[in-house]
Amino acid sequence: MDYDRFKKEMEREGSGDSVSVGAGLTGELILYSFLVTGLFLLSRIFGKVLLATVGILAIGIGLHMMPMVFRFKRENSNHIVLQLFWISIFLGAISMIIFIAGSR
Amino acid sequence: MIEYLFLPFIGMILGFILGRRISIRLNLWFYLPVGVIVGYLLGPLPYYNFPLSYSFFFTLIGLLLGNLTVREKGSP
Amino acid sequence: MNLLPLIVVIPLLMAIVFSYIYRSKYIRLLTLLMALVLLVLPLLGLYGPYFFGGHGVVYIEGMPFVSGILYTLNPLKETLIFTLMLIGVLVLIISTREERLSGTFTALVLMGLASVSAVILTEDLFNLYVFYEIAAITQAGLVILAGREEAYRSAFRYLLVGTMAGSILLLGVGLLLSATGSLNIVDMGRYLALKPLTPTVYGALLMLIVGLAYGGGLPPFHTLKVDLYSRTKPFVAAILQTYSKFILIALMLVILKLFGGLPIFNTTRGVLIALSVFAMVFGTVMALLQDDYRRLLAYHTVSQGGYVALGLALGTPLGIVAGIFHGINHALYKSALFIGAHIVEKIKSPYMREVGGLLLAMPTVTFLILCAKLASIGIPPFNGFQSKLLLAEAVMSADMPELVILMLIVSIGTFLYMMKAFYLIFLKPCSEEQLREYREVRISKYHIFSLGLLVLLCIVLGLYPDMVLDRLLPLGEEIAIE
Amino acid sequence: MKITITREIAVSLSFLLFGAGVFYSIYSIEVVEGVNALYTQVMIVPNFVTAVLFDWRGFDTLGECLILITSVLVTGMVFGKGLFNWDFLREVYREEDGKDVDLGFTPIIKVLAVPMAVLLMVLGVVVILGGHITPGGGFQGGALISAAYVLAMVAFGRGRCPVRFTHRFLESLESFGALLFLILGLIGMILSGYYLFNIREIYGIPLFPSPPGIGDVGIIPYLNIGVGLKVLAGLSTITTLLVSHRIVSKNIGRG
Repeated sequence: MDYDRFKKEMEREGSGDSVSVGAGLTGELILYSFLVTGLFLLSRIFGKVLLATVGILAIGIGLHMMPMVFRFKRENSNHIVLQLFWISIFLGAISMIIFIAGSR
Repeated sequence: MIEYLFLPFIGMILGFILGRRISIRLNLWFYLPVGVIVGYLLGPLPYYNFPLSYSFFFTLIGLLLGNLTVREKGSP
Repeated sequence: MNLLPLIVVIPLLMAIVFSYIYRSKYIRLLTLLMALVLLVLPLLGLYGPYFFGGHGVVYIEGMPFVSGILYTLNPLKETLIFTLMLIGVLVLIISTREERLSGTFTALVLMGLASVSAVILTEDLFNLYVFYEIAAITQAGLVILAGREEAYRSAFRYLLVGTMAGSILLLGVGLLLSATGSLNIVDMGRYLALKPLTPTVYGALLMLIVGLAYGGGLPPFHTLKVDLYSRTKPFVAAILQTYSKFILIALMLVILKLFGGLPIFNTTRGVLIALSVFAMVFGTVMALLQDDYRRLLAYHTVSQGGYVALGLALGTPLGIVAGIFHGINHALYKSALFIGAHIVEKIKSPYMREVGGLLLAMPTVTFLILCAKLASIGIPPFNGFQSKLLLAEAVMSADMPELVILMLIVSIGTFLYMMKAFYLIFLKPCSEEQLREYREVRISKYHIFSLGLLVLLCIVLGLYPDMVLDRLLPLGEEIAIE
Repeated sequence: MKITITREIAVSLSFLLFGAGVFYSIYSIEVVEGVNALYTQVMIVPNFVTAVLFDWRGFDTLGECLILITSVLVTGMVFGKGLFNWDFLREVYREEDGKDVDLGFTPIIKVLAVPMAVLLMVLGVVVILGGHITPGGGFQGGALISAAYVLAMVAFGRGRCPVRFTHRFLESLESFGALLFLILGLIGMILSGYYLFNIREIYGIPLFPSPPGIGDVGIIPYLNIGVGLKVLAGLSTITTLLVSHRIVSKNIGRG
């Protein structure tokens, strides 16, 4: 993904000087490396080929969807609807993990 | 005797505090009979061995006392 | 006589008195006096258990049960309470320089200090819940005090979600009570380890994790916390973030004590580590995108909370010690940064683009804030370095090198946005008249004193970390999971 | 903010999962008696609930009261008490204090409201005082008294309300109730070394004289009174704040 496109996106958000663009790019890279290391960790611990394949797919999708950081910022906004949405997703996910792991 | 009357006495004090804050003059000849009737219907509410809830009655007397003697007047 | 309950009771008592006399002329003086009293409080207790109401241990069918409420004091809790009280004192001292200070502010801060110290001290789950609720309401109240529409909104939102999360936590406490027949954490942990696990216990674990995420500001509740920190006055945010860090530590320790030895703990650990890593990364990425200095610091708080939770979630002795140590360090340097932000906001504005060249106007404050920033990034002579190093060691020895890589990346991000903020606020060139405008604003000695004291503590802890670590290590061994 | 259908499906799925989890864990409760065996065997006062609330776990009850106190404090703050910045409220409350609106209640309501309020108050006091023997106690009794206040307020409006609990009076009651609780705990600490120790007697004089056969009540009735005053004051304060403009005007420095 090229710098110019990123800069254009940042300018649309209203902060297009070099300091902000650098910070935004760093954020993008951090998100991306978080994805990569997280998948490394998961596939190493669970040791499944399938998981690794899905992980590579996810990385590919992530690369395709770049820049992720604006989407990410929108999801993290302080709008009550989004907050409640993520809280309910959190509740569902965590109950699934704990009860499925508990039933084994 | 003090064992049985201590609780109604505290009730009187609390009733006095509350009665001071009622700004209209309460009619003694209405509330005393009503107090007796309600006390009888309540039965022996906190303590037993008496057909009437005398704690209720005493608290009502405290409230009326507070209302009739040192009532707060004027706008809130 | 063991005066342990006075740590909680005296602030509560004074909070009620302060809320009654909130309009008095002498509020500033009384607040200063109260601040002095608070410093003495952590020294009152003796180590060991304290039974409320004289209801001690009873044996029912050969099993020991604590029949009443139990508080314990140990070096770990003492250190935490000392840090808490210190920051409370500094915030109270700074508050006396505010216009329109009323007893309400002091009362709320005291109420929060009392409830958070009760959450730290208690060994009783229901007691913990009660004081957790008080702390949540207090935080919302402190935000409302700022008296702006957006502050009202964020406090209302926080309470709205808090009602849900608090009820879920209460339901979890109830489920655990029904499953174990006791409310004492140690008794419950022992009972759970003896009997096979039922779905009730899983439900309780789930609900405790929800309560933890809300109280400690882990995702997905981090946006609420960020709203709170960024919409109040920055020096109030200093005490708010201390509250939520310490509640995070206390609840983490509770979960470790309750579920540490159980077969489900492996899953729990996975969930907690995932939550803390999310907090680290989300906080950093969002902080990189901010223009408002207060919001930047608020997101930084979230990401550092992730570090604290990560250390504790590992469950190893080193991890627990490192997590708690990082929590203490974080409370210190972050309060310094928030006080610095308060000064910046007072002089010009919290928006980084509108300020610039503050270095020329106030070199001392600039230097102190730079020190706090370096501590928060983790540069060697400061305390942040020590705890991050310990954390990295703990994570390495728990066999998760990927997380160390992630921590490093996050640290680099932290460095970047901290330096960006420093450049924009202090170094960016500014015009001559703007400089004159800065010089007109007087900064009180109290602000500089608190900032200096916190930075000094950061340096001292960075040079002699053993002062704190020696007190934490034995307890880390005790709580840790093999 | 527009929410897509995918998100709605995700939310309903996750709530389904969470609800199933909660239901499953509640359904499979097997209650372990544990320390409850002790609570039901040792007779402190005839009302076991009160014994647990005020004797075994008195400090928790104190905490619950403080939740109410803090909430009232924060509610007061929403209406301008002690804010750092009032300008926002000044704009909201720009217009003058509104007149009472007569909602057209029939005379029956106005005639009945006062006697019912008085009897409710008295009943509330009795419920507070009998908390250690009969079901009830501070929370319930305090709520009854403040219900009487709300009844009078609803029937007559703020201006002509016959029950005049001023804001200052309620603040004093609330502080007094909480301080009573805290200080009784401190006295127990001085006498025995334990906070909130249930003192039965001082130098042979029982602290709360009560008939034989209902155990040593000790400080429990006083704690009940403290809680009752506090709950009464707290709920009434919230009512007062909600119906009255004047408090806001006073708080933001215009009254």
